[in-house]
Amino acid sequence: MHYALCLALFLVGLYGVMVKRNLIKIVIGLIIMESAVNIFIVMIGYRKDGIAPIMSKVMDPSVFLARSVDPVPQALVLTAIVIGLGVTAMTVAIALRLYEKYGTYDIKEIRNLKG
Amino acid sequence: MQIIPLFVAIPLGAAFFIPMVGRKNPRLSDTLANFTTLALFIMALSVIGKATEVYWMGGWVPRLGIPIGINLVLDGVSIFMLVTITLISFLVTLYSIQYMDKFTSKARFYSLFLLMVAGMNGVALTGDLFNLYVFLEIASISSYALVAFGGQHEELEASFKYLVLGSVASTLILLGIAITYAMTGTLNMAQVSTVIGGNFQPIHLFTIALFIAGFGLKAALVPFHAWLPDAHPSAPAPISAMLSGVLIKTLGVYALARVLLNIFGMTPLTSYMLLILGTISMVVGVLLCMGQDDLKRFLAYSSISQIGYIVLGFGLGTRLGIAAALFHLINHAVFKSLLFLNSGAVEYGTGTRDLNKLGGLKDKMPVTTATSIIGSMSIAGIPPLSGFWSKLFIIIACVQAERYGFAAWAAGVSVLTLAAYLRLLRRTFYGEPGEAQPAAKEVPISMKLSMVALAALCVAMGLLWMPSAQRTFLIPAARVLQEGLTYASSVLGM
Amino acid sequence: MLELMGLLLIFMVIAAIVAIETRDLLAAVISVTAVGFGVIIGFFYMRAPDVAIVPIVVEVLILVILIRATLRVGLKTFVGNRAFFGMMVSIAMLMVLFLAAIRVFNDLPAFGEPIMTKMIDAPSRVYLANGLHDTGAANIVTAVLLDYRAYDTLGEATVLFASIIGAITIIRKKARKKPSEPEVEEWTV
Amino acid sequence: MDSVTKGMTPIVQTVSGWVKGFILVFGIYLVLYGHLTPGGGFGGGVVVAMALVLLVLAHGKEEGLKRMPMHVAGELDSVGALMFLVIAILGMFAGLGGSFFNNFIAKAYPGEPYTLLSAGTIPLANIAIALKVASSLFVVFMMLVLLRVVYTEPGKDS
Repeated sequence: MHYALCLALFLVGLYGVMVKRNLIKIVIGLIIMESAVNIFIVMIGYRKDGIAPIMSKVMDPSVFLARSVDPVPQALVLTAIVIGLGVTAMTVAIALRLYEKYGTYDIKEIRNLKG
Repeated sequence: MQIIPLFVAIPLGAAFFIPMVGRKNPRLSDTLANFTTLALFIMALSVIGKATEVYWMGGWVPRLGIPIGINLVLDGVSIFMLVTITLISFLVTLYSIQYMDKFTSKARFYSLFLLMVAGMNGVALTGDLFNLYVFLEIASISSYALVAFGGQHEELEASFKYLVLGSVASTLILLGIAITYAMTGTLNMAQVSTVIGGNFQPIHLFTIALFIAGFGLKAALVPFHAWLPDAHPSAPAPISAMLSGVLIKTLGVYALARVLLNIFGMTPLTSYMLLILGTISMVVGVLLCMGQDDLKRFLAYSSISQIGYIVLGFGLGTRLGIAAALFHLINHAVFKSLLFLNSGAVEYGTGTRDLNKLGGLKDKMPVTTATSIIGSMSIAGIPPLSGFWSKLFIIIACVQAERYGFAAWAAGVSVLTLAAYLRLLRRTFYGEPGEAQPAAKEVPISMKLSMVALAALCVAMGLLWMPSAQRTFLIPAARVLQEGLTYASSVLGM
Repeated sequence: MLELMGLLLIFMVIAAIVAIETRDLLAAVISVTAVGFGVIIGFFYMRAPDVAIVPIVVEVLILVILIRATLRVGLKTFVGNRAFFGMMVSIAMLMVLFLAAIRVFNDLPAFGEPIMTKMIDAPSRVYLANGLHDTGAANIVTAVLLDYRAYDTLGEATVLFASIIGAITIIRKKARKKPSEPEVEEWTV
Repeated sequence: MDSVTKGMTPIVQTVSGWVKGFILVFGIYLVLYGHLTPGGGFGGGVVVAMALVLLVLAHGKEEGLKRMPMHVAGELDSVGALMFLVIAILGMFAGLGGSFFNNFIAKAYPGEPYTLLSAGTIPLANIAIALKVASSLFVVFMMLVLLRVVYTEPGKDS
């Protein structure tokens, strides 16, 4: 159920990328796809009634092992977020330059190349 | 072996360093970049023939058989890919010294270029799924920027298209990796492979489909090829050579082969899927390439077709098929980068790459003409050039695996390729002098050097199929992929 | 309490649909930020405080960038979709993907029971049990990020570096020159 | 957009002057104690970058660029990345059997847990990453947000 909703979010983003004609909408679609994957990754590491994977002096290590959520997905998602930021920055840079050249964000008017 | 991480660390260090010093001193960045790629090439040559070696990052060796760190695996295929990547990147940086004088910000060009090389080396070496994704993104992001390097209308447009499709591909791959982690609890390729153990549930097929779509987009296999004919021609010529020559192969074909063959294990279904995808790419690519008027678009479509051959060879799954596919991979890297560098030389000498305006260049540009003929004949499969041997062995492998239909397609496409390239040569170098012919001039020395070196390799590469070279270079690589699931035990040492 | 997470996801899907379908620019950009903040709330809910700090700032930055990218050029509304036929094909494809995925997602471990609780030799268990002793970092996420999997983090820093250099390169005003001209170095801002 | 080049009203400028110090200190705290509490190089780095962004927004582009010129930010970006790489490479030389990203300090001198110096190279790596992330985000902000986008007519293309 939860995973299916996550996938729905992913597909909404993919729909935006595939169908929309506006460059900014395509960027928005990409951001939504990335958000969906990020939350999916953290969800697969979540443990019901878990605690954050940070040790403290008062905690018994075995209790910590039995209750903490999975730390690996959290490390992965941090990497994925920064990668997503890099991709977004670059996409917007190209979109801005395209605007300078064509005076529009509409992909139909930009289409010079045959594809 | 301490040399293994240096394949990534050296280009990264150079890429971080060059923008700091190259700003004031452009010639220093030329020297540094060429020295770096040359060093990498020598390092890659020095590891040929070594036995499989696993390097655990940070000294985190497996504890009680559980891989807790990230590992780099230097096995036959990795060595093969490293040699291909570093060879082409060295010759391309040599070519760039004078070609890139047409553009500003040369230091940043080299920085992005070396980041791309570091990313590809990282992909070739890694033994960890998420790490594969990270280095794939390094290589992809720098290639998006390099495609837009010229800053003109078409470059930006092609780069945007490439970026959007490339990001969709990366996200699909990341989703596939996340599902794999959710099912197996680990990211280490060897451990994933042992946990799955060839025991497929529907969700594994779904994951495989995600990986095929993602890596297929990166490799520009036919239903996913829309970005390639825009992106590869728009980039500066050295970058086109890198993209068509090695990038699509490392990020697409190699990564796909690793994931499908070494992690999930080849099944009849995946094998058939690869065969079909390969054949469609082969046929559609060559048909589309015949109608092109732009020299570089022609070459780009032809790349799709040749990638089809490689995927077809992998799809067969036999030792001969995989070895022939790898052989074709390195051959294609050499002659396609040669042809793209030639197209850059034509553009440099005449200022256009429109085939309707070219023609009769053979007297004005003798070196470019001679090297182009060698490259074209090699890709078209004329004996005794390298392309002939690799195509021949792919066809033989098809016959041996009793896939006669695919063998016929491969042979037919190779005839069409020959026709297309003969026409290309006539329209560019022979025939009536075009309107761009009078002003044409031969290119400077560094560009000539790198084209001649690649042409010589085209001739010499056929020797790789000689028994002794085959034993040390091709067969170990093919064995790793063909013996699929033994990868896990050789990495984890069980 | 898992229902809360479900509600949050439903909210995010709705916000995403609004972001994609609305014709008003500002509404679209704000809705996509709402999706982003949904992700952040999800991170806090799922005990990932480490991860939640970075996207707060990243979301704000993306919001500002997008608003500038569009308002700056005085463009307030969007025009429609690609051709009708292509749109229908895309929707059909996505529906097939969705139905296939729903079928196979039953194989995943249930939400709230990560695989490491069942897999006895999952690396995560090693990190949780020995992380403090091995690395000296009490924050196990940092231990994974900067010690066990530090190589990934190097890659991540490199991605950021590549995208910055790439964006600077793309933004520069003058890209071509004659081979004989000397190198010009400019920062566009 | 006048406010971008000239800055905002004196009220905003005064308040942001007080606040930015706190933000900066908070960012540095996140970086240094990243191995003990939530935070770390990335979280801390973005917070430090936001302090700089606040400066630019309140006092205007000119003032901001005077404090932190673009080419300096670009060079700090490279320095941060190089520092991280050097920390990784130093691990290869530390003693016998060293390897890339070896946490050589923590292995040679294990510190008292839950203190600043407990985690060897991790705080150093956090500092390098924070430097890199802060300067990167500052460059992105200046470039994409303050860039003047003007549509050039066809034919006048440079």
